[in-house]
Amino acid sequence: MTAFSAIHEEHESNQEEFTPGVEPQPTWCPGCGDFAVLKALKGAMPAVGRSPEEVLLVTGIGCSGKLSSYFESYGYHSIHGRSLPIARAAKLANPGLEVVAAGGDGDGYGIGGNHFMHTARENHDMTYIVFNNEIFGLTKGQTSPTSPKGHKSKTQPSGSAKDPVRPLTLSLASGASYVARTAATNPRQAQEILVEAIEHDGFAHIDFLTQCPTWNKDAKEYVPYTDIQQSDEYDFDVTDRREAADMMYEAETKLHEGEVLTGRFYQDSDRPSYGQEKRSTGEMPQEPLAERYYDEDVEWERAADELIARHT
Amino acid sequence: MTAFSAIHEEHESNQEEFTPGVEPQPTWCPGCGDFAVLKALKGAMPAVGRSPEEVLLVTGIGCSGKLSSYFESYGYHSIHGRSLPIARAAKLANPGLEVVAAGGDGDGYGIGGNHFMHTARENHDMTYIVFNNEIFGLTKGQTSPTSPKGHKSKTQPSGSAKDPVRPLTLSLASGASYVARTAATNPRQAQEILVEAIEHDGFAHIDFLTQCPTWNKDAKEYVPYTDIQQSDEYDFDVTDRREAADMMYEAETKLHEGEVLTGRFYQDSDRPSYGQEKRSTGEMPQEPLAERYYDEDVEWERAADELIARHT
Amino acid sequence: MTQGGLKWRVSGGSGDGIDSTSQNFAKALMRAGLHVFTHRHYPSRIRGGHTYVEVRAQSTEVRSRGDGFNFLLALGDSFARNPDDEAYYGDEKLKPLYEHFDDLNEGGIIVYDTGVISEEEAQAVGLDEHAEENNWHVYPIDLRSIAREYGRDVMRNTAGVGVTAALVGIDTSYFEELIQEVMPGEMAEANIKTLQAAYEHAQELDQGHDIEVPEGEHDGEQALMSGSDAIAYASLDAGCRFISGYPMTPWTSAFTVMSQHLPNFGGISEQVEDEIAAAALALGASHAGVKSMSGSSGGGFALMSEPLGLAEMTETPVVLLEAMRAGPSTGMPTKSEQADLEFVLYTSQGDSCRVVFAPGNIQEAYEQTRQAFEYAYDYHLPAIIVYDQKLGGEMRNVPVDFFDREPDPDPGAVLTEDELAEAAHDAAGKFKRYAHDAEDGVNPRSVPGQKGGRFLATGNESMEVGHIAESPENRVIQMDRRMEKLDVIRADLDEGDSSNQTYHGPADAEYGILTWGSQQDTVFEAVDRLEARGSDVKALGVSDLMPYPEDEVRSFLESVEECLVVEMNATAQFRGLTQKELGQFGPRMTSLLKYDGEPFEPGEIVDGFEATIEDQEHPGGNMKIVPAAGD
Amino acid sequence: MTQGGLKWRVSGGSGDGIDSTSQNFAKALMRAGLHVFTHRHYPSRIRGGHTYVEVRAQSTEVRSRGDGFNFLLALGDSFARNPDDEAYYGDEKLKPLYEHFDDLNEGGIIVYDTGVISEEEAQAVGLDEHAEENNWHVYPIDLRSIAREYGRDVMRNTAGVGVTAALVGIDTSYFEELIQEVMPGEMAEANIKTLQAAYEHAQELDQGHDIEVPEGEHDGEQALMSGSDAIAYASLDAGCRFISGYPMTPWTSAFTVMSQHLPNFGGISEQVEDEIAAAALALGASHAGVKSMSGSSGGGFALMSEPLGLAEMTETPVVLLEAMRAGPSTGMPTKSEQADLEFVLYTSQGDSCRVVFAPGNIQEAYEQTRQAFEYAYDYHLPAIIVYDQKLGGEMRNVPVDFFDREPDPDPGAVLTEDELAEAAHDAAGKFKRYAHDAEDGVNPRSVPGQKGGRFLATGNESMEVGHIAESPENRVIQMDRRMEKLDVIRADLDEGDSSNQTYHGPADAEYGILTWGSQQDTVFEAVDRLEARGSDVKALGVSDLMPYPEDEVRSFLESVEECLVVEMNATAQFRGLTQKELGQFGPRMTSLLKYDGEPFEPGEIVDGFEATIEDQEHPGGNMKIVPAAGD
Ligand SMILES: Cc1ncc(C[n+]2csc(CCOP(=O)(O)OP(=O)(O)O)c2C)c(N)n1
Ligand SMILES: Cc1ncc(C[n+]2csc(CCOP(=O)(O)OP(=O)(O)O)c2C)c(N)n1
Ligand code: SF4
Ligand code: SF4
Ligand SMILES: [Mg+2]
Ligand SMILES: [Mg+2]
Repeated sequence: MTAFSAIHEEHESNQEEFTPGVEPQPTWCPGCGDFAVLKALKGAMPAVGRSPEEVLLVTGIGCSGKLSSYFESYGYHSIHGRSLPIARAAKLANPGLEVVAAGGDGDGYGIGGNHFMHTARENHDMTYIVFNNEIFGLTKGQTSPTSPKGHKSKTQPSGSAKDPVRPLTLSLASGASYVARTAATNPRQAQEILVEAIEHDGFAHIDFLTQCPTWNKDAKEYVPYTDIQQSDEYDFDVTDRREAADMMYEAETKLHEGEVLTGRFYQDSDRPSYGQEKRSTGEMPQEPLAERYYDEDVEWERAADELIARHT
Repeated sequence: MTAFSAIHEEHESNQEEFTPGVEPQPTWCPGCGDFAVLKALKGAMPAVGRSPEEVLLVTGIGCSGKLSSYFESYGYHSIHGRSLPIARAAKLANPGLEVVAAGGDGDGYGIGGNHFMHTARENHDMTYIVFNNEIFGLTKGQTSPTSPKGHKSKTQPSGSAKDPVRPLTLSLASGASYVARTAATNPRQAQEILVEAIEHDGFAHIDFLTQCPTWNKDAKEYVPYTDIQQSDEYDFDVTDRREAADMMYEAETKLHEGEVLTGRFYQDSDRPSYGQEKRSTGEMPQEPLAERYYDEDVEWERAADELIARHT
Repeated sequence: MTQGGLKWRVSGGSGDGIDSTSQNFAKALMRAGLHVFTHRHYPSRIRGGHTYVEVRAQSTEVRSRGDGFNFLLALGDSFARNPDDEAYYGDEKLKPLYEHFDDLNEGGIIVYDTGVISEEEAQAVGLDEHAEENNWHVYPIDLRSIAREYGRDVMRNTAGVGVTAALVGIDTSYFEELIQEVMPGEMAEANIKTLQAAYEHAQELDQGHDIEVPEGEHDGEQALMSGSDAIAYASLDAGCRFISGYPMTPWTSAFTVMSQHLPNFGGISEQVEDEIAAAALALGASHAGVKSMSGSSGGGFALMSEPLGLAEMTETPVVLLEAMRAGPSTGMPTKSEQADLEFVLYTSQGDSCRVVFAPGNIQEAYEQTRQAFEYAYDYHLPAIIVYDQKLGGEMRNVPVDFFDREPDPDPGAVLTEDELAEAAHDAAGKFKRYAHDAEDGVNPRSVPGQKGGRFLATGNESMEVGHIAESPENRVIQMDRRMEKLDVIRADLDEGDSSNQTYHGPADAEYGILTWGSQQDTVFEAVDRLEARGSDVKALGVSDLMPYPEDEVRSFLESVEECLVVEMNATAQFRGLTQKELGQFGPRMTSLLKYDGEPFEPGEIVDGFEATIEDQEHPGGNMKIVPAAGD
Repeated sequence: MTQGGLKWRVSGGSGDGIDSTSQNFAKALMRAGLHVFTHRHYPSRIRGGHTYVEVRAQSTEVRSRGDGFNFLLALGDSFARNPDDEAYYGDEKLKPLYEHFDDLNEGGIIVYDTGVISEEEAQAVGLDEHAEENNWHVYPIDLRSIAREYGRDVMRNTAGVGVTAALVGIDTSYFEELIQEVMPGEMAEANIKTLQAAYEHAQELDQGHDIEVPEGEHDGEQALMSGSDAIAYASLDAGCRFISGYPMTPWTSAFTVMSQHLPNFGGISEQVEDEIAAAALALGASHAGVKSMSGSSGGGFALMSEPLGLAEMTETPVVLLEAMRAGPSTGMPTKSEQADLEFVLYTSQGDSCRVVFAPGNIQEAYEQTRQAFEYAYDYHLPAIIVYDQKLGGEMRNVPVDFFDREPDPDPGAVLTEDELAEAAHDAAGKFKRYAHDAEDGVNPRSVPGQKGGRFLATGNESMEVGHIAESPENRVIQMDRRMEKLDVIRADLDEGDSSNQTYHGPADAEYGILTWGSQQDTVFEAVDRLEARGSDVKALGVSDLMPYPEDEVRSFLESVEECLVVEMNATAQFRGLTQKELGQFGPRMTSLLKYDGEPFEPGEIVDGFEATIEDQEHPGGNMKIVPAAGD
């Protein structure tokens, strides 16, 4: 008996289920890359056999953060930069949930950078999608941590003096066990990568290049992409950390030169997820913690029995 | 004429000058590695020709943060994890200052991780010393982000389930242009590295291994160190990003296996510092901004003259 | 001419150029000699969302957006999508028309663009019935065709302005002049042609309304300013040359103005990784001798809590802006509210030692921002300007000569190296930056790089040279010294020629209205109306929140029988603060609250006053009344 | 026997085992039938710093540490270094002796270890003069030699306990028993030998003092508990199975207890990267169905401001602890203060909607922590326990059967899948988690993974199913609904059998003392003394801070002529809150404040009362008096 019968139920789900029936119209601008993320996620969930009520989608604040408004599932539209700590705790509380976190490049690599680093390090079993449009969309077009050097904006009128963040390199250095980049212009690949990421047992990070036609017309993500797995030019072992690091560095550098390299950059399927680690040290119960509150058979431990004796 | 005559004044300074004359006794425990950082810094400053009043030492909170109490200079003992943003702004305000930031592994890689990443990315011209004792010292011995996996503490009674942060790798991935590791057990090297770091024009990060005999008796930093520049076993080009990355990864991995590799890991002398970048785009005045307030000849711009016309 | 002058609202999709159109419209009327006031509605979406701007214009000073409006230029939303998906939000395209039916005054005018909204569509949303019921004068005009004929489709907003000019009698020359100033030649020409064609078209129409723009004349040249502009310009004039921030609505406006101009003023602007860093950088730059500021809104300011406390303890001067929006949490990010009062006063652990001002209008925003820098740098504490979406975004005409001020290069209580040589040091030559016996609680500080000024700034309690200390005796002396600064500042504020509190209405009135911050001028307009109707009432708009103007408010409350406290939040925070500070008068105060995201209209305050103080029934609308305490 | 029982202070270097020694000492006395109370002094350093612990023991309930102490066991600091460097801090080694001269009562006892502090050194710091002046009885004893003879040097603390037992008449069997329980055989043996040898040595001495431990007997078995223990155990009993945190003094104590035991209670503890994450994790786990908590102190709690507001808006239940220490900023991190009251009530943007309790003693800490979980989970809001260094760290005996409670597995207002099937959904099957017409303002929630429960939780204002909304009408309904919960909780608290407010003294007394949180029992002890001296006074200790117990406090204030408000901060925050909430009574209240890092002693309150209410002169000491408002 489970109190959460949506979880792991036999169920043929389909894309429509993940579209809100009575929905708010997406308020994204026409041509916004964010639509592509929504579509890819709607396609990926049925492909991995999950139904809306076993998915928890936690988003940050930004145009990207509105994803949870337009995707039908349990949703938590949180605060700027904090989707990861909320999401990872939900996963610890109920490992049966399919937990996805999502937000923008400002949200994830700017204000939320520390959580990104530490969540990757801990290898929580979840998927993290960063809508990388190299701009602050929702606040109307300021320089973001991924904006290329020299990028002009209202707050950086003479052009940014900062080298952009290297999200893939940083992800690997932090400890993510699955790292990929895809692009809104590449819907088929995007959905495939999302499927892999969701199925991956560990922290899967997807840097999702999304164009922002409203504030970042010149961004290089508009140009055609190259799939590094498909291209003959790039031959590297996605499970080899060093080769992956080189490939990432190259992709990050080339992005601002106008060449968009996408695909899988790193995958380590052997590293145990944080939940596994914690269960193995006895720091986490074997059964989903959330179930405990609905299980009449649980004997609730009492301080009086377990702990008072040491004070007498 | 300068209002800050301590800066760049001809001056033969010496180690004693950096020792508070009427000082609070260091409250560090006997045998604490923090004493070695203090000593190395006291040695390095005269070596680079700086006097106490042109140095601004900004520290975080921790046993390490007390450094500014025992080092004689201008000091700012700030809050936990925030030494970097305070320090880098002071450098922008008055580039003539020698700005050093310092704090613990919790301070710098835990709560302050995001500032570390972004300060490195921006390549501010300053020195950042992290006292890495793999423990929270001041709060009495909890697991820190550099504590090895399996490390037991009061808050992690069954042993940490987390892989530790890789501070060198992260530093490089973020964009630091000088990265070194030294150890309290290696005072000569420590001072040399500090001298180089201070002289480096850009963000210089030193992971300083400091033992904490009170809370972290088993830490591997006690074992003898190897200087990678001295050892025949390690031959790599410290200016080559890839080779540096490999060397760092190896040093980080070996540390928890009991082999302490120290020395210079990366140096990029060509990358312009943030100040240089900002001055080149015209986003920062050529003269130290702080001088302006003491210069009677400055014509102060008025909104009435420059900006009101656009509103009429 | 109807009593309120022109209250013109232009509505359309947020990509339809509403902003520039309305701004030029307001500027033209200002140049024509009128007093103007704008109000902008911000939808929380980027583009394609329905939005509007109001411009109120009259021959005398305008204090608020007024009640409702009397002229609607409905452009329709030409960016609306998914016309089928009406279920949730209704038809986006038509919203710029029908969503405004509720607030358009009796006898008002509607012009709508039949090039976007067909007459059938307009009927379908009930235009006819509403028009009849409210005696509206409706002019369906194909603005798009006019625009297309003389320029391009997008110039239909210009066509709308032309029609407006014809209908309410504005000389088009002001618009033409402005068009020429802001646009390149060819585009300007096309726009002017469109304007004129539309003007002529509308002149031909059968006009049945009685709304007309009045004549006006200004004493001197006027500038059209927003609160955010005023705050930014005051900061520049106050000698601020460093700002650090992270974007957040509505604080972004002031931050953007500063960022755009600081380099030309020889200063530095930094957009950083988060608001904790933003505040910390401002402290770092200030510590190193530069007059510095930062700021944010709501959640961003929450992240500044810890560095704010550090500024208090280390006595690092800094000016912070807090631009309120409707909370809690993300709330309604583009809506107005005054619910961050207690948050701004008390956030950060320990007893607060900060200066907090809430300016009542654009001029006060300028004055008090300058004061904030003075107090911050003279007394070494954080000074906060708390304002809101309303004050930051609304524009009014301000005489240009108001801004003709001396800039302030004074770094405040700072010593020169010569003075440092004479100052108190400990036995080893460390400067007593935190000496116990400071006059007025402030020790002039040294700045890193100065000879003879070495000290330690620390967030811990500290001794005179800055070393960490826990002795109870030292603690009490240092706490008392720091807190004394607030008493001295209060005395200084009380002694000045002019008070930051603003009075309105007859001094001997029987009843009072108390308010704070951005609602002030709206309350004053309400007081005028109440007086005109025979009520005996006066008002006080409070700006000083910390240190609180105890004497002034006490005198005001003592002088009235009963007092209505007007504020935009749900828990009567300012009334609570007043009760806290005065320890009495609860039974004399009744609260009129609003927290639906929209500022008060003067008519609502009139109704609220009548419903409570004059004991009539509930005023209706989204207001809440909290009766007097202790009753 | 002197009136106050035994007030024993053991002082030494913080590596000298003071902690375990004093804890065993207290436990032994408790087992012997006495009531005990401990107070620990924390220097802000790790080791080698001078520190002390006090144990007060008497036959009746002990309410506070009392005034001063009557027995000093000065071990001397055997970890002291740099004996030459006396300039700043004096001689560390001798501080455990001479720093205690000020507070040792007339007629008190001093035992010092001549193995560390020579008799010459003791003379040099003035022991003789002080002893003579104060009629102290001094026993210089070479504890180190005794320890060395029967065990090892470090057992000199055990020797000190043996001497104490002999001097004040405690049966050593209680100590022996404890030693055997906590130490392995050989070490226990050596300690017991040392204890006995020291005991015998002291029995031989010529004893001139009149301090003796009284007889006592408990009704039932007692447990020696700290406030932090009580809070942690209450959380476990309340069904909390998730904690996330980041260390910070003094919150770390409760966090550590939880972390050590949660795995054995089937739960999860997470030490994370910072306090923003800590709070966010607690929300995530709670949203997913687990009763969760987090917490911090001062600056760490400041970082929780933004997630705290998110909990209010999304109505995510969570319990947060805030363990106060002396601020602002890092302040005096190991010292007590009550200056975070306003901070905790109001931090985070927008109107506050949270429950805040400040327990008055260890039992209340247990009770109110359980209540916090109940209200948080029944009403879907954050509930905060605000306490301090004092309450968290002090230990008292509590009857074991006090803890004999049922655990609470109830997840609060949550629906089962069966109930969800019947619940309100929108047309597309989304659950109306935020329905407008909720009873008491609360909609029972669904939990992710449940069938039929899909909804969106958002920090934006939202519609019934959670979609972001900005309509003014929806806004007002949702705000009113959320705020209603506080009214309902207040009513619920008022209706209960027992109040969280604690009364002491005769109901019809002429004067009152009002206090809050951890000062309560000290105030009660002062009231007893005042009564004994003939004053007509009663006291009220307030725990409910939000929603505020308006009726109770109003009645109390109405019932007295004048009232002293006692609290540990510089700006009279609780008195301000009371004035804010009641809007009157300012003229009836006088504040007695202390903010030097040390809690009030009962004698100080007696003096303060006499100096103010009974109009005598200033009480002296580090206290501040703020006269009544409106006077
Ligand atoms: C603490 C905080 N700071 C700032 C903001 C304002 N804000 C909202 S979204 C955003 C950045 C948006 O950029 P990004 O994360 O890249 O998302 P995008 O809109 O581009 O998808 C900012 C700064 C906020 N909501 N909270
Ligand atoms: C915001 C905040 N959180 C927590 C603390 C408590 N705290 C002080 S120092 C410290 C960690 C110390 O570890 P580390 O940074 O490694 O420094 P060390 O003492 O080891 O030198 C913590 C958690 C604090 N002062 N501020
Ligand atoms: S502003 Fe940019 S990112 Fe945001 S919705 Fe529009 S196009 Fe997309
Ligand atoms: S606790 Fe550890 S880090 Fe801190 S002073 Fe002692 S030895 Fe050094
Ligand atoms: Mg973005
Ligand atoms: Mg450390």
